[in-house]
Amino acid sequence: MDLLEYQGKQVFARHGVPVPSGRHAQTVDEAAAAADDIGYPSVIKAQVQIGGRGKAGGIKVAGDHGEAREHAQAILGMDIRGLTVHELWVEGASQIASEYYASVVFDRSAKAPLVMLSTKGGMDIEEVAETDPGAIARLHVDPLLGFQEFHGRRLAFEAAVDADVVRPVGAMLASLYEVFVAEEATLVEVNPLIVTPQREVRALDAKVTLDDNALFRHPENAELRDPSREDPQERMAKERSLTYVKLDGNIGILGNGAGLVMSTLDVVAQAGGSPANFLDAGGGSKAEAITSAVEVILSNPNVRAVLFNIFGGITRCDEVARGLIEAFDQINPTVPFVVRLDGTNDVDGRQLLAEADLPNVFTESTMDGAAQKVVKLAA
Amino acid sequence: MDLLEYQGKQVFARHGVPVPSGRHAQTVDEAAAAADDIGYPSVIKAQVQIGGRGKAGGIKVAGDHGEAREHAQAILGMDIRGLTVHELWVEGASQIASEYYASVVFDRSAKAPLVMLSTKGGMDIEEVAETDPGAIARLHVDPLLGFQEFHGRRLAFEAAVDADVVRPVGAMLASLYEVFVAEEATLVEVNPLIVTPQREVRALDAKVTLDDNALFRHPENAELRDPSREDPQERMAKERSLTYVKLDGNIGILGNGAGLVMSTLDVVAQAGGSPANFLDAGGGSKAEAITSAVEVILSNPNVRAVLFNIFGGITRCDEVARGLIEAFDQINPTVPFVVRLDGTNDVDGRQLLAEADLPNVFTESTMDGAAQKVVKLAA
Amino acid sequence: MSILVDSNTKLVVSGITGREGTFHSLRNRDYGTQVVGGVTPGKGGQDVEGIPVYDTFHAAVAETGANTAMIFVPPRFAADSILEAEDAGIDLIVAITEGIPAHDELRAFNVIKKNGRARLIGPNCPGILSPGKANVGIIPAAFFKEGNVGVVSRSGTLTYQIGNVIAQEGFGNSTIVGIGGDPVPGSDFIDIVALFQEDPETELIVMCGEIGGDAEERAAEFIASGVTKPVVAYIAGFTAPPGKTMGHAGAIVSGSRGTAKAKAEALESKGVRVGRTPTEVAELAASLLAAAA
Amino acid sequence: MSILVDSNTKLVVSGITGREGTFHSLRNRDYGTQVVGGVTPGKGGQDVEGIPVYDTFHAAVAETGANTAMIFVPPRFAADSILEAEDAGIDLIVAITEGIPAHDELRAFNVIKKNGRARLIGPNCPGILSPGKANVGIIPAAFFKEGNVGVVSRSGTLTYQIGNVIAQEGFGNSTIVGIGGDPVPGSDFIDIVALFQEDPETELIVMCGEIGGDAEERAAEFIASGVTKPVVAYIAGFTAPPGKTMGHAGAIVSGSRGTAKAKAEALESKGVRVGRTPTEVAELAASLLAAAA
Repeated sequence: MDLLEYQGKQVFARHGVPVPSGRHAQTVDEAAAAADDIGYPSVIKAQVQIGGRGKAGGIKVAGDHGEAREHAQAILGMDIRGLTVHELWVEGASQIASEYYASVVFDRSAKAPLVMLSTKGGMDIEEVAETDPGAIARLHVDPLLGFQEFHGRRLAFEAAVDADVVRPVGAMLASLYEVFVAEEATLVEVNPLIVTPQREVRALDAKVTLDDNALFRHPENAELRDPSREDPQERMAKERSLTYVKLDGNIGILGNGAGLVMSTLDVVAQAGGSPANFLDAGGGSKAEAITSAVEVILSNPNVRAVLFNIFGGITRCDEVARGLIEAFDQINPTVPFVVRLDGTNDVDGRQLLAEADLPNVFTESTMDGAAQKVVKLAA
Repeated sequence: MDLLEYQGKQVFARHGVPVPSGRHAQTVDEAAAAADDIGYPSVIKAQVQIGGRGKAGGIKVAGDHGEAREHAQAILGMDIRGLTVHELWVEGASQIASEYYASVVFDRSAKAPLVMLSTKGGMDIEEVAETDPGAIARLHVDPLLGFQEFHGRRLAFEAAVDADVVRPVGAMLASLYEVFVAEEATLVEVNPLIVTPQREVRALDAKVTLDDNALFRHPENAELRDPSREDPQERMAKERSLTYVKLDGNIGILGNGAGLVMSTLDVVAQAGGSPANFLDAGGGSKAEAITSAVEVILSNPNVRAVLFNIFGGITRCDEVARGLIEAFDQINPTVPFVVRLDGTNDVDGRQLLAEADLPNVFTESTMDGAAQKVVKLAA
Repeated sequence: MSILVDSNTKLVVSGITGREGTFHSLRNRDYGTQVVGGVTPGKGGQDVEGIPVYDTFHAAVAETGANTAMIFVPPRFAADSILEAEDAGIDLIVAITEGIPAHDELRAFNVIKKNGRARLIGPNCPGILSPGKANVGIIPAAFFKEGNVGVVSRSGTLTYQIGNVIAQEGFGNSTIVGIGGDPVPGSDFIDIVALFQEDPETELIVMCGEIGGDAEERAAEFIASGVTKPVVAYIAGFTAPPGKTMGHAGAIVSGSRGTAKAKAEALESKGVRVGRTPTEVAELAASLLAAAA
Repeated sequence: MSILVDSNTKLVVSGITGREGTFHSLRNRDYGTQVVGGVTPGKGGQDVEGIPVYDTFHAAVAETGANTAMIFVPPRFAADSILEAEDAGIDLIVAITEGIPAHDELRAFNVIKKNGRARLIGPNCPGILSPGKANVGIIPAAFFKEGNVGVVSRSGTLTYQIGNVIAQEGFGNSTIVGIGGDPVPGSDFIDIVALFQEDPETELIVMCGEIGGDAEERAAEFIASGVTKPVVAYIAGFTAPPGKTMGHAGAIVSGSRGTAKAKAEALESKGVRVGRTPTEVAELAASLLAAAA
């Protein structure tokens, strides 16, 4: 789960990471009132989880009440790279002497947290990593030992931050690591981490990704929402405990097993089609789960044909067939279905489908054949 | 630093270890008021850090206000194995279905925390360990991993606690381990850990030893006091940052280096004497530290002779001599001193002493000779 | 021969008394695996159709001499169960559970690495099948027979799909290892490919990867550095958009890292044949084996 | 020959810019030890009478090839400094600092053990002296000369006392190792006795113990199990009352454990000669050496 900037800053504050004080706002009135309280100049910031907010006009400094209203008005409802701004964060404008970059990421290769620090703050760090890799100090932390004070010093000296802020920058890295561990994040990033002319160190932005699998231990985080990211199909799938990802195409896909579904998307694309979703019905799916999944797939108005690709292991093909029949009974779909059933109880499953004689349902015996068929039907 | 029961229970409560609710009292009125609030039956418990309080009459159950007053009156001021009771803890009487024993100790051999659990609660655990070692389940915890849930289960099953309390007992062990780590204790012991007839698990006693060296990180613990343990000489030495332990004898001892001082005590004892204290003036002591140490030693009225045993390494014997001369100047002691100066600048030191010609100060060239001399003088 | 599990495997199942745990334990036993016990705290002394249940792994190991553990408990308890198995001296731990918190996996992985006693397969994996010898996990054994193709995969069903086509071509498997789809798998492609390289029965290795991380790229380096047996690979997720988790917690393209294209290219640059579809992988494997025969 | 420190020792001192740090670093250099650098965060680029100062151990090691670290920083920073030295690849870490929190020591010890790269001596120790070769720490070198007696001790001054008597009898030392008086010493008697046993120069070992813990008892077992060189021991603290810390954090009789009597008996039962006074220990050592000569 990606947190919005203001959510991330609230998490930071809980762990002692210094952040500018600010307030959350959802309307122009709220934003202007917040700015009045905080004092001017204030910054009005669009709360969408995507890079380039500033360039897109989603971050503006207000010098007085009128400007605060004006900016809030302009930013609320704005579309930034496909995301609609529903929320604002209003904070006191910070004076900036230096901009750094700091992050803690879950390094899968090293199987350890990786802490990074750079004095090239305020820029796209992937770009820095490519053009000037020496500008990023990196350090893996032994997760059994945790972040030690010397780690902070070492990074600060290696990144060559200003000598007078080695200690507070090291302390901020320690706090960011604490956020990473205590909140079970997979990414904690501050860009820019600023030094003010008064030589105070602050997180001016906050990017936090939490581990969905750990949210049960963090009920306060589980409640956080990002309205700009909420997709009706994905929400519906989530409520039904289905693993669903919405895509741009027009061919609905259902399979069992994440790898097989990904592979199905690929094979459909190779056949010239464009998948509308990823949907893993999971191992051992029962008929109801299949019915429910069909509803989710068809709730996307772009879908013009659906492909079922099932290789039954734990999943029984007859259960899948029953679920599909039930779905037709309930929903009466108008788009064609291509069904490939293989593996456990495949004969029974195909038999059930044949007997049900559902309108516009085509069975295929191979994955490749099924993909070609569904692409034709969606064309 | 050994905490009193009530201090330990307050620490426990901070970390979620279930304890009976209670109140601290220093007078009969306070104790009776506490018992009135808590309700009857209440238990009035002498707060001294020593075993056998119950047998000595320091723990009594009060059925009503009158009894609460009566018991508080009896216990306050009581002498329990040499300690005077200044404080009481009043808590609601617990009903007891089972008594267990639980502890986390700093195991120096294994260099790891050792967690122990036994169903032989309420008894002297050293005795249990000797007579029935199989009755104690033991488990070393890897300090880099910490206490895991399976550790708790394993101990509970191995100790064979009642099946219905395996989970809460395991949880209590986890909380005790948390106390051990978070408060930097070297000992956390609960004896008895009780199970009530309602199958609740509680710490009925609390024995916590904190690491003095870590108190700077725990200012709230550093303020805790045990008035029954406060010795005027030890407090005086502490204020002067001297390492001093009061003993029962009549020969004051000063040396440099803990090992050498311990050895000096032994050699004095072998010579038939009885040391009045351990005092390590430390490495590199300056004259003022020596003067200060002499004051502490002589503030113990039992002292009849004093032995200085200095082997100068970093410590310079001339500085020691100067300190002693200064002490004579300031205090004018009436007891004899035996001084053995060896090592760095020993010639200078002995020369200084000879020139000062202090009354009743005898120099010796060997440790053994010095011990024999001081024993004779104290006799 | 085979790797990891065989007729010497003595399996203890954590979570054996749960619905899924019972089902698959019995299925593994029916296949011929020695299922010597189960662990469910508080149910020690009971049995599951003759399989004795213990309160702790330590008791199970002491009583049965188990050398292999299968973890079937819910995600919240899984890392604890893995660490318990490790502490009890189990050699091979196969964690089926999906949805374990990433930091739990990180801890479990690093403790196992530090102590250097046990090998962990998974979590979020279908387990290990050595056809004709032992099945530890949920791989449907019916599709596979004994043979000389070693399979290692981040995905379950996709493996069955590929394995099935290979079987239809007339070939069988030495061992099929699901290493799982999580960000911190206990064992990586490299670990398993190294075992197949040493296994006399295995003549060809099929590696089934997917988007996310760089395990495939590292495996490509490893293969180039000394794997002499032919390796055929498949990578799923060419069409996966960045930033979206594709079912497996580990299957996510982060920024420009972890794409299927980069993985396929890394493997091909080291001489590994990469099939474009599961069918093509199976055909490639079959033709290489037929040529060698 | 000698153990741990010699002419190949390249020493970096953490806390070199502090009063004590400077004093002893220069003293060690005067003795002949190669003091190649110091570490004080924020003072990188400065020097202490020609000894270059670095911000981190990593920089110091990279620039100087240091293999030995001496820790002289205050207790609050000491464990961090030890771990930094370890992380930087230092082989031998000598921690002089007294008063380090016990849990910090526990962590440092266990990390060093886990990684298996470095050896820690101390904390709360006087350091290591190999007479005529190198002095790392605060042992006053003037009392000691080269020879064949290895000394290992939990106590500083007591060691000088004993060493001095031995020197007066005409014998010198291979190496004198102070392992320190804390509850969790980085190296124990066993570790050092094992090194002396292998050291060709050392012909007799003097072991100087005290109350608290069971390091002496474990050493007795170890000596019985294969130390062929004569060992003479001393134990301080026969008159120490239980429950009182006698100066050293580790010197405390807990309940009935850790008494001097038990330690002396354990050693004597394994054939180790135990002297009753420092003088007696020195005489025992001298007579054994004279007999062997």
